[in-house]
Amino acid sequence: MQNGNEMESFRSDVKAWVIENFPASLRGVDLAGIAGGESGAKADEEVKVGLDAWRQKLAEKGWGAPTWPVEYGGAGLTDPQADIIGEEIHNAGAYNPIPHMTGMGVTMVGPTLLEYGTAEQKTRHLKGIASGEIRWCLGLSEPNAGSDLASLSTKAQDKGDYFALNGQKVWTSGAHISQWCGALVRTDTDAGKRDGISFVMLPMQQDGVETRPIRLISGISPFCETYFTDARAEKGDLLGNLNDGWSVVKRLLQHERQSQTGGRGVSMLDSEPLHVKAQRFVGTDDSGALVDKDLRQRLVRNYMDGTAHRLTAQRITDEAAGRVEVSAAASILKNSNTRFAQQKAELALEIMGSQGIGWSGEDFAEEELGIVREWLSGKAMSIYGGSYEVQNNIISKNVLGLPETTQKG
Amino acid sequence: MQNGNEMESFRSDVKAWVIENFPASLRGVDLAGIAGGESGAKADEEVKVGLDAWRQKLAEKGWGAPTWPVEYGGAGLTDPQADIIGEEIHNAGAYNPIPHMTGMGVTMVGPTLLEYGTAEQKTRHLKGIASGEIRWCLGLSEPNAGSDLASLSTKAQDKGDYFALNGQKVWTSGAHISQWCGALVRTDTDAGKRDGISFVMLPMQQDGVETRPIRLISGISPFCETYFTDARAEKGDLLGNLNDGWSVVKRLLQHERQSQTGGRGVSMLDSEPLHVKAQRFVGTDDSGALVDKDLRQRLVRNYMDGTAHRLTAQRITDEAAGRVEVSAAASILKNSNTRFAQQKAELALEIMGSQGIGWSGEDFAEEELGIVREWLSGKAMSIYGGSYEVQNNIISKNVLGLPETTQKG
Amino acid sequence: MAALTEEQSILKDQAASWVEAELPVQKFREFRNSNSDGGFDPKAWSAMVDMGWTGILVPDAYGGSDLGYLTFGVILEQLGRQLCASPLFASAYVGASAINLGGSDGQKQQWLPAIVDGSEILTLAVDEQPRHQRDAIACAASAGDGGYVLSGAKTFVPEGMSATTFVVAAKTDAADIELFLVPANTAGVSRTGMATVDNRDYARVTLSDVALPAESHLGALPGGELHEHLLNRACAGVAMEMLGVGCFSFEMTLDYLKTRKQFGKVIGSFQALGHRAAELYSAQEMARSCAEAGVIAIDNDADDQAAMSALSKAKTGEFLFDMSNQLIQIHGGIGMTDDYDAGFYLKRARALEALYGNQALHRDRYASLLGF
Amino acid sequence: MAALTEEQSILKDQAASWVEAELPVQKFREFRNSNSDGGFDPKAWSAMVDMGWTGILVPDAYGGSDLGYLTFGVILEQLGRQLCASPLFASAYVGASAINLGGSDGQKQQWLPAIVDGSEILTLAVDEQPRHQRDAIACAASAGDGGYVLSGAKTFVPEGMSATTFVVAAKTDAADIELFLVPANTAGVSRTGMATVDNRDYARVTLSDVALPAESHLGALPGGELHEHLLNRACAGVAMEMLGVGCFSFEMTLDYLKTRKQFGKVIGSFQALGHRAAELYSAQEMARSCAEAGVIAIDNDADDQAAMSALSKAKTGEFLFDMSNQLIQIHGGIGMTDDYDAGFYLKRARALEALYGNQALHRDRYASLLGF
Repeated sequence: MQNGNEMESFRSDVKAWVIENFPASLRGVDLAGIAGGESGAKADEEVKVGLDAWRQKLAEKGWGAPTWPVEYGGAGLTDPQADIIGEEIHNAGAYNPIPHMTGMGVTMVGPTLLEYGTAEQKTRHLKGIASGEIRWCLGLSEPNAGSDLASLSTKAQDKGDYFALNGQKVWTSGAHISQWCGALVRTDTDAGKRDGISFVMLPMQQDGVETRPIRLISGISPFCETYFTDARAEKGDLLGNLNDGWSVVKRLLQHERQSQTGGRGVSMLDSEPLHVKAQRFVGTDDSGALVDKDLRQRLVRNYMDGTAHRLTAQRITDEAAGRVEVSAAASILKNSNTRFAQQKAELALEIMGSQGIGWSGEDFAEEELGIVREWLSGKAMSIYGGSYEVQNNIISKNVLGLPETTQKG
Repeated sequence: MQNGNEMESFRSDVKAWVIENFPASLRGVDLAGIAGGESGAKADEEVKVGLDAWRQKLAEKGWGAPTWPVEYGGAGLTDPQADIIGEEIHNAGAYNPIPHMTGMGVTMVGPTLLEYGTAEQKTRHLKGIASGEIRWCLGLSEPNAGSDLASLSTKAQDKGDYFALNGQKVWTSGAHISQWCGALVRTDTDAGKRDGISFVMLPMQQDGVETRPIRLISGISPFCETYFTDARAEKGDLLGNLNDGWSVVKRLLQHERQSQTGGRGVSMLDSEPLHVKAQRFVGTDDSGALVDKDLRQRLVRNYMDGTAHRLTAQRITDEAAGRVEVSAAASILKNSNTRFAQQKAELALEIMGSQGIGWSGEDFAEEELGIVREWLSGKAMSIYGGSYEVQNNIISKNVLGLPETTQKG
Repeated sequence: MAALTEEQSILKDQAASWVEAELPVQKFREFRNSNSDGGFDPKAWSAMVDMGWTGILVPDAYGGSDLGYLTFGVILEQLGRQLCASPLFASAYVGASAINLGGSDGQKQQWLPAIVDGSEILTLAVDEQPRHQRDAIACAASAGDGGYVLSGAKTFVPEGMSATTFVVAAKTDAADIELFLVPANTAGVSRTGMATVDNRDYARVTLSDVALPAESHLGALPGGELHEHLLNRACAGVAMEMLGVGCFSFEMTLDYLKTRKQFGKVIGSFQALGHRAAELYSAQEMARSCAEAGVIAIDNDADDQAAMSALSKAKTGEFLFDMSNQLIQIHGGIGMTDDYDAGFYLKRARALEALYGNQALHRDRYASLLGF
Repeated sequence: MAALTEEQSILKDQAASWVEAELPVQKFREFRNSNSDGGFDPKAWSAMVDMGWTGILVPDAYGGSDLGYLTFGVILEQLGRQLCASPLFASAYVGASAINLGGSDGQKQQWLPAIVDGSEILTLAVDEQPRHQRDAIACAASAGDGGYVLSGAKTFVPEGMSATTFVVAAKTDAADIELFLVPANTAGVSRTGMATVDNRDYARVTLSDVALPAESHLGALPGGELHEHLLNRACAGVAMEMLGVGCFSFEMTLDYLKTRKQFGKVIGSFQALGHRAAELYSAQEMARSCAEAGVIAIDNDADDQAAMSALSKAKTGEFLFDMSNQLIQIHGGIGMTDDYDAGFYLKRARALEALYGNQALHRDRYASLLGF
């Protein structure tokens, strides 16, 4: 790690660059929604032009994926330096759209490619991700698989140069707007459940691929059902060894868990601290305390849970010795973050009273409607990316060394 | 069921009788402690004489076990009538010592004898219980058995007229002061775990029986380790069929669960409602509400839990159709009562602040020390008589029809 | 559940089978998909009238059956199970209660038969803020011209677009809360629909110098007392509906636990889920006891009916909150999709939680009523 | 745990192995069985002095090592693991903090070396009621005769029978809270021991017209500020001890889950218990972060040190409450017996919970400090 002075000077350079380069036209715009390809997000021409210019500037610096090697479109920086970039972009009221613009690219596919990919694969795929130009989705879950990922049945048949894929995936995030897909497929039907699986990459714009958005309870459709009918994946786009896809996907899911352990995103829930919202909706007594003491008590518990989570995430990062292995820590942090965030959304709803059951129309502020939608979307946090229960299994078995669940009891 | 008028006239008869017969010398005395044989309970001569006279009067009416047949020392009354007797004794500030004086006799052994016993066994054993003269203990659990009762290893060898018992029991409540014991023993070592078990009754005052009180965290010793060394149980005291003891004990445990679903007992925790204690220790604001709002919120939740439990117990009794089978309801009620009562004890402790960590001495009122001891003893509620976890297994399997726990997940 | 008389049992069974056959949640989905602004199916509503449900709280003399609150509650529970949308609760439960408690003989004669035959749809207009507070009434009723003039605004009025007459809580010149019957077509009354997560009919209602005759005032009880009694009844009724929403959610979840397989086993065989189901079942049984105790206390005119009403709303709220979250969690991905019904139950759960005061409000009330 | 310097790490490892070897919980049991009225093992105490623990918060100039609060906290955590009884916390942590914060150069010169060499045992005497409330001080300090006269009574004074000098919080004539150093042998001071569940040394202390010289007053900071700062430090220290109690309870439980068999399997293989262990482990990690953040905030003289102190006491309290109950529950019958150590941990847990304010008090403080 660099020493303090170097880091401070790095920080001030970053800060200056961001202030100089972030286009004024993008200030205050919900870039997360636009970059994420959300159906509701609107962008006028000026914003589109500004966003593309800003993306290019970031890409030139390698700041779409700052820790990746320069040769693959990154900036070859350390994790603390990457954190500083994130913080200074945030502090300047700016936003780095690249991770969002690439779907699963920056957070999951890229790191896994760096580890498992051949030099040729890295050269071919990573730059498009780091620059924010290529959006990736992942075809992992299948109907009737859920948490039991390994029971998948999508088949990839060896056709010489390429594999022909047939089967159905669900919960493919952003499949309808992605250019590439990383898919877990069965390449040996005779092998055991976790053997005989491979990980292939394939372009989405081809005849054999069809996507159908799934409408969620929140009213949005970020996920698709994806159908493969003789879809073509080149042999050169097999990631990792044939029939060793389970190792690849395990690593991929670790990256997913890490990316879900509480990173900051733009959220309507954060547009105003809960206690300020409560002061507005509920009112305060002479001492300045909320009049609804029952709510206040649950609010302070939630604040404490949030702080405990953040402190723990920070502590685990700080622990040089790494006593708790990364994946284990990630399971704890995913659950603590999920609990905190879901509780927070419920509290926001409660604070707003009937205003918290608004769905549309002028009776409800945009922020209020956003919170309701986020409350609903957020129920998925404890389901996707390793459910709450699966994380507890992992902690129980991998961290605590307890045996697998047995009969009876 | 009798009609309302008959019941009211029965009630006023009971009331008059109790007021006339309850000795003045017993008023305000902790009869539960004395009747239960608690080591700390003291009784002077006058109390002893009064208690014995009162016991005899109750026994003559058959009110030690009012629902048992008259020929076995009961009064042949209905459950509602028995409830009325209990209520009127309570309302008069009196106390029925007989159930406590018989250890497990009235609540568990008697009802099981009525169901499984031969006429000869009933005649021989029940009157001594109903009159409060014979105290019973139960030898069920063993070291290394715990919730897994059926893995017991105490052996009963067939010696012609009698069985010779060898082995060790634990958690035998009041074994050191009991005259009789009902013991679960292995009579066929080749049979399956739950087969080859029998239920025998044996006198405790014999050479082959040794008891050693277990000191608990609360400082009291209501339980013993009980050692059998060629202890003698007559063949005529085999309850139920040979090797069919598991049926007997299952029924016995149902009676136990029912007796633990929230019956009133004398408790220091009840000497003052929690909110009154809180008003005394914590203080109130101008509106009369407790100043510690966080405590108040948890107090009201506990009150609501207690009321919900009582309403549910009542509702299940009222349900003529008995939609929920008795044993299932008992599992729910045992857990709800346990949760409520343990929470209540914790709240009492919290309310008292450091006064709630008193152990002895003049710095602490008798009531305060009693609450601390009850808080500690009460931790057993979720362990004995079918642990919290075992009750949840029963609900999950027997009530909800979910399959037994399986591998993985 | 609570012991019912034969008559009550028959009504309950009739309601259960009718709701399942005629108004299953699928109907609610069709209704939602039609993009209608709240409201209800007029055919279903007239069937309810025909079955006599609108008269359950109405004395025989006015054309009802006077079967009481437990009976009505049992019907609300059945409706809750399938998320039925109808003005039954607003009009025949809350509205009829208002007239019963606060109406003169003449007012009863005028309104009760019309509630029973469905020609009038009443609803209580009380809230002016998004968070329910019983006494936070700014709507003003000034005496004048042998009658009253009402001015103010109400929000989240249930069945507000369907109602023919509002029961409006307003403050008099003497700062007392009094209730007034305000026909929706009175000059100065306007309303707009509100689009909520649970697709029920809610409205904002504005009252601008609405002139009312003297007989619009419900004066048989002092207004504050009437207001309290009415809201206690309303809460106990909502609790019964919430019970139905929660019980059906539990049953959906239990079914799923028994049929959904993961890792080669039905997921209900995983002990952590089995125990969770056991806890939810226990909570359901406690909630049922409290909900039923709420309506029974009203039927018995019990001394503690205010506390029991608070208990019923708070404890069913607690159960339904946990149950609706576990409904989604245990169903996993499928529970997140709009094609599955789970989301409807979650949304309805939160809407009912907010109606007439949430858990926190009722815990506070309960403690205050018990004196601490 | 938090990143430690090399010196801190060495001290921590030394403390861990010394406590396990020299003061395991078995020693606490022997001490309890000896029926001694609180107090401590003088040999163990002088070993702590020799290891330099009494000087961790004391500047070099006064004979200490000035290693700070995190370092001291790490030692308290180790002591907490084995329920060690000693005046280390009362004297060398709270007492030394009082002198550091509120003492003049002369007072520092007089008291700090004596704390370091163990010849003086200080303790804070603040509570007058069984429930801790920072400002509920009735003990009066009247100015007079070039000094002060103190009158009042203190209760639950930790290490109150062993202390040689009390740091007494009293209200001046101007109703300010100020702290005074009161040697236990001053005329008018009397004390009696209190027998508590956790067999620690607590005392009631009575002050009857205790005449003190002017230099008994700790005046380097305004008294109210000193009082606040001192109690914030005390809470963060207790949190570290509670962390140790909780972590050892967790480890005992985890061992039991791995070795105890029921139904032919180790009980840790039952998923409901495996998940419970996972939840407790997560809670332990959160508690550790909060406890360490409390002492680190003091070392950094952070702006939010008051809030972090409240957080540390509240969150370790929450973990320890659940953990101590599960310690008994998961051990089952054996956990209920006095022969097993689990009960000691449960009892100590509740004693520490009450000390310097329980979870509720610190949640309230936290919310107030955050402005709501």
